[in-house]
Amino acid sequence: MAQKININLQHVTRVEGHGNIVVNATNGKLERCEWQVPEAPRFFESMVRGRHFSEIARITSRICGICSVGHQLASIKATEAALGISVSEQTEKLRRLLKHGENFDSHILHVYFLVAPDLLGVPSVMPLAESHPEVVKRALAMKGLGSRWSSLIAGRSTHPVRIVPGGFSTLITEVELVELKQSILNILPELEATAETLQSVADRIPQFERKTEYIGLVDTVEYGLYDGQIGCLMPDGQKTLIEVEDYRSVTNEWVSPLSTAKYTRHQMDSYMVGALARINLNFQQLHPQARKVAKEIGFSVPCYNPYMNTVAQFIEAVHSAYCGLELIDSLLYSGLEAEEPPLIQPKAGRGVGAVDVPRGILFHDYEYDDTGICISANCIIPTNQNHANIQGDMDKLVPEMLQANKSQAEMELYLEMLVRAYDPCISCSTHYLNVTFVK
Amino acid sequence: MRLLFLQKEELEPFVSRLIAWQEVVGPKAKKNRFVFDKLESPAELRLDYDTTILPPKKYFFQPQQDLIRFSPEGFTGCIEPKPRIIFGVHPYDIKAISMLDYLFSDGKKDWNYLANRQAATIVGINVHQVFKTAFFESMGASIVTKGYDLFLTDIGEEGFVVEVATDKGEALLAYGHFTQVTPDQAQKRRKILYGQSDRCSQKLFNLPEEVSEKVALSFYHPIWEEMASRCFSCGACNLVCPTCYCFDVQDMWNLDQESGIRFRTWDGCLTEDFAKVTVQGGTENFRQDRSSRYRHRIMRKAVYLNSKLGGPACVGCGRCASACPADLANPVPVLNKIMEG
Amino acid sequence: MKIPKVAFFDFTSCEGCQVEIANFDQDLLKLLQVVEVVEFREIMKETCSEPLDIAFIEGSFSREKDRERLQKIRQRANLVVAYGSCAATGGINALKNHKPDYKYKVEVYGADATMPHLETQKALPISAAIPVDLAIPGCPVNRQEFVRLVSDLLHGKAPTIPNYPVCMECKKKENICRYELQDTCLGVVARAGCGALCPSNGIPCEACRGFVDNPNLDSLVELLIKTGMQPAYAMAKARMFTANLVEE
Amino acid sequence: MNHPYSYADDREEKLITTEGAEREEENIFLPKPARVLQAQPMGRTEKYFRLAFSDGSSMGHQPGQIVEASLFGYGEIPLGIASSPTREGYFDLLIRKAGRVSTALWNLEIGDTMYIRGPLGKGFPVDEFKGHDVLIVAGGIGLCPTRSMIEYIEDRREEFGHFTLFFGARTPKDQLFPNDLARWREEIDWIEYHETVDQGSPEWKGNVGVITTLFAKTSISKGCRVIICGPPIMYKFVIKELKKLGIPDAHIYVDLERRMKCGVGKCGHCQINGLYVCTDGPVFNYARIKNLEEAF
Ligand SMILES: Cc1cc2nc3c(=O)[nH]c(=O)nc-3n(C[C@H](O)[C@H](O)[C@H](O)COP(=O)(O)OP(=O)(O)OC[C@H]3O[C@@H](n4cnc5c(N)ncnc54)[C@H](O)[C@@H]3O)c2cc1C
Ligand code: SF4
Ligand code: SF4
Ligand code: SF4
Repeated sequence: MAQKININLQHVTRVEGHGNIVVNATNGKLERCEWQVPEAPRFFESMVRGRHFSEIARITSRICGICSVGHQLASIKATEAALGISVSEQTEKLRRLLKHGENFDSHILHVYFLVAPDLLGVPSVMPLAESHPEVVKRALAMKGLGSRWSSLIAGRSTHPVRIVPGGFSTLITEVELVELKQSILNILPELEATAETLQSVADRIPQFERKTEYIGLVDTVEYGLYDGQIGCLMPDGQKTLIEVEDYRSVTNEWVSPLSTAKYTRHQMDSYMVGALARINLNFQQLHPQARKVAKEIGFSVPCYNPYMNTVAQFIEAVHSAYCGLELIDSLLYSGLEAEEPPLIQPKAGRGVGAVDVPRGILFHDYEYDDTGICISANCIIPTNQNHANIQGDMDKLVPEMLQANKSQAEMELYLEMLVRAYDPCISCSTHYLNVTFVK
Repeated sequence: MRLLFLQKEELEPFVSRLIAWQEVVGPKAKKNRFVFDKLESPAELRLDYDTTILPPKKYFFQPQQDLIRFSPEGFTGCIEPKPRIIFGVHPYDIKAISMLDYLFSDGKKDWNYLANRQAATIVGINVHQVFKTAFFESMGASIVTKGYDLFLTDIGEEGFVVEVATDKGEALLAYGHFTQVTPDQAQKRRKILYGQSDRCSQKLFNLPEEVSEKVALSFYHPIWEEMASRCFSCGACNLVCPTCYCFDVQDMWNLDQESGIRFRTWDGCLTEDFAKVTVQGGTENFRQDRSSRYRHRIMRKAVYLNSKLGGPACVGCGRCASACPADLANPVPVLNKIMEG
Repeated sequence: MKIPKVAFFDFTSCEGCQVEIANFDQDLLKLLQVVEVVEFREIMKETCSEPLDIAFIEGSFSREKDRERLQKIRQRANLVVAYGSCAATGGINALKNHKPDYKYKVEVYGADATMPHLETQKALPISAAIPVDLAIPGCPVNRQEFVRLVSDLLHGKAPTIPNYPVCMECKKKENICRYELQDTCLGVVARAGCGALCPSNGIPCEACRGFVDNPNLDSLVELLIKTGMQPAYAMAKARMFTANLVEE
Repeated sequence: MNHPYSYADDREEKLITTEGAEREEENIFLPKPARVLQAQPMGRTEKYFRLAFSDGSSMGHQPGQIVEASLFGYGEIPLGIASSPTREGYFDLLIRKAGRVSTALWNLEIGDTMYIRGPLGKGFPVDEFKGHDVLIVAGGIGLCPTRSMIEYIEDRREEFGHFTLFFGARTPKDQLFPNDLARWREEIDWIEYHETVDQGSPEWKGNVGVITTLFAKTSISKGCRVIICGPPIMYKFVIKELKKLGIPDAHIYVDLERRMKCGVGKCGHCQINGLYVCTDGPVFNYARIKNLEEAF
């Protein structure tokens, strides 16, 4: 069938930041297929230069308002590594608890506000308030818990204020921990209901597979989120572990004239980071309740369908809720010590911090002079690492769809859903170039 | 005067029973400072405190206090006093509370303050440790003879001599085990309360009346400009002062955009817009310069309110001196300098 | 009151202010009863071309090519509200402004810095491109304040943003002053309205809401030096969120 | 050193016990609803309102007293009462659109409700004016509080001597109370009226110039009692003229304007040195405040 496809989706909606999809095809022949990122460049690495170590996390937090907890944690860990600061077990536990809070919060935001409308066949959550009020109420209740969770520990969920090198500037109280625990317990039925909803719409998730490399943190303590080594999983199941300090050997950034973003590649042309990568890498470390939910929904690893990232996110949300409960119990059991962050003597040094934020592995790397002033910085954001993979998926998906004689509308929807599945956080734009496109 | 005795080890059970009965607030440690806060257990009470960051006025004249709640159906006032025992108030703060009592009942009575004040029972305590910038001795605020319901004097290992001043104070006695006071204990009390007159590190070299007279004439003294050039107009000195009571009134709608509140919040005469009015075609600020605002505060403490209060509106707690980030709110060096010149 | 149509737009920013709006929890439903959201790219696919009662704009104006989009929004909207510090003052994005253009490019892109498509201009407030009816500072915006100011707008009352320093709110919260703890703090010059969130949580204020009308910056520098800060750094300290407001 | 002050000694009884209901009755922040009977724009940014308390009570004020007027959600502002207590069953206000609250009040129409606290403050001490010639110097919006006195004099004409009124506006368009002005211009038997504008217009046939130029148009007796009300800069010049005429300071009354938040002497905003404009004023005897540095 002769067909002319001309897709030009400017500023894809329901994603964080701005991205465009451009596809041209005539008579089933693909002429152009691009994932473009026209976000304005922001230059964070330059902005932190010349600033004091106590300010760095507060500046780099502003890279992204959605995963600002993760940015601050990665940033603080890098600074601590550079200045040789170690933190107490309690601080580490609280940070892990906080990390679960962010993971839960962000995944709920993505699953309910950004992806659910596609699965329920509406343009956004707004009409859902009429057609599916119970779903919206549930979404808001869960989102509410997510932001309260981080706020209780870190003072605020967007650009937290209590995370400082060496610990917390103000500690959550035991009373608040109990309150948090109760709130999580209250939300468990909502998670179950979400699992059911997800199961009922599972057939609307497109079937598409592309084998790629998966990269994420692999931790000995728990499912890789807060800490660990860089794990790289090849489609053949071969898994390598690389030290965080050597992150550059993994990310290998390069500038593509095709896109405004810096691309990354490791062992293959592209790799994927995020929930699907983590779950492929660490499935066995998931909380048993999360594995149970995975089984119920029919999710199993290895999974090569990028659309399933959303499902992986939901499974992680369940994981974080249960791990959160366990961490709270363990903190309450040992009792909260009234700790003050240590007084820090600046010294010259360099440090790297990695955290697996909701959208994938994140690296912050700083060098300080002996007065504690930052002299160089590098931040590699998950979404950057996914751009090449999104392009790779599109390159395989579009011809397949052309082959299957999909209509332009269907193609548009599937392409948008593909981008959304990655939950790209385009505003994390430290590395963006500003390319003028040839029309 | 009715005096009783409370043994040291009887303090905790006394406070415990009070807590079980009513809300009790008292000085608690906050890092290296102290604050009046709700006591959960008597162990939190720190009667050896030097001073608190905010004075107890916050319980009567809250930092933010609703005045009116309105809705399409109508409006109601919000005088909602809550019974409360304020345990461990220093003499200078007691004196300051008496001043506010007077100022809020002078002319038209402000029941939004007075009702809270009436609902409170005040238990005084002598000053253990003198705050680093305090000068209450110079302000005649080291001794109070009224303004409290009970007054405890810590006479050392033995315990406290307790003065019962009012019926409200009397009502507390049922919650503790009090004994008769011995002449020896009463004598110790006198010594501690009246016998110590040189504990503050800061002093005014003149009597407040003399200060008031001379400062009143120093409107154009160069010191105002000198001090105020570094002032941030941050109002911290106003807010921490136990005798400052200026406020702003604002209205706000609730989420439904129909109902809402009219409330008052603490304001400070050092802030830039305090005396600013909107006039035809713009604004006019009656105290435009930092120095005029700085002067206004010191004058208000040392001069302006004297006729109403019968003395200066400063009790020498020293809070402003320590709260000022630029280290220039302390009235003592300013007043002394004016007196010298 | 007729239910106003509102839309959200974003420019150079972290989108944290939008997230703060999503964090209203159940109150969001109450808000949706008093305003109709017709466009919000981050969470909605719907777009509309009708006139708007209020356009909320997040993010800085940092590329000339965004001007046209902004002008279009201005044409459609009865009121334009720049919300969040990026939109209100340029915010954190402006931290690059005082660095020579070539310098930040080289720092981030190394050898690629000469590529022609690296054009960006200074990060400026939205008001540098189009007239703005209200600018709400905050990084991110304070939800309560946001609602309050917008509620004033809806009632035709000019919104009030405090013109006193954060210290006022900090004292009301009975915090120990950072300076008493041998730390530094910009609360003395920063515009209040946040409820002194940072000092209340044990960290210094960084003036994310910008300054009061007449900040005593000379006194600030003197004070910072007194705390032991290097003079050069003391001068730069106040520039974190307010680079567009502090002269070189 | 024992404390030398007696501040609380005789004043402590003021803190009497009053229970809930009474307190609510005495709640100084609770306004009373008043209905708008007439509303008429005047000048360029002003609007005239005639109001009556919804409960039928009367204002019971002195000329020169003020009210706090509000609309819930918008806030509250001080306004001079523009009508005389001798005219019962209503009271008049004139509102200039200046900011948040005044604009919201300005928008009210007949039948709407305004919320009023008052009367507040001290008005003109009418008894001290009785039996004397009276001069009122009103600039711009300063005409509204003095209008209460003008009406009072009209209604009790026999109690006062010769009555002169100077009114200055920026331009002819800024003149207020056009009906009153028309009457005053014509009915010269009880009022000697002089007017001026800072800037004339082609239609304007009257005097052009600052308000002090009106002094040349008439003679003012030495025993005259004077009221001045207008923008801050006006006071200095008018007082200078009065000095030239040999009028003692104690016979001059000024009506002052300051920021106000409570109107009952608590909030501190209107303080001039030791005085509160809202309770000690807004009308002050010039002799009493002329040495207060912050008054002018
Ligand atoms: C004694 C007295 C009598 C007055 N009589 C009249 C009158 O008869 N008619 C009239 O139109 N205006 C009168 N005014 C001025 C009127 O009060 C102000 O125009 C009004 O307060 C401006 O408030 P706003 O909310 O509209 O302005 P905004 O600029 O929004 O002011 C915010 C708040 O600041 C305070 N404020 C600002 N300007 C003034 C001011 N000039 N005076 C007092 N408080 C102020 C108020 O509390 C006000 O609510 C009088 C003022 C005083 C002090
Ligand atoms: S002026 Fe200063 S010393 Fe005096 S009472 Fe107020 S805070 Fe205390
Ligand atoms: S505390 Fe100090 S800096 Fe702040 S207003 Fe008072 S005098 Fe000025
Ligand atoms: S901590 Fe900062 S905001 Fe608070 S009083 Fe001190 S300087 Fe002001």
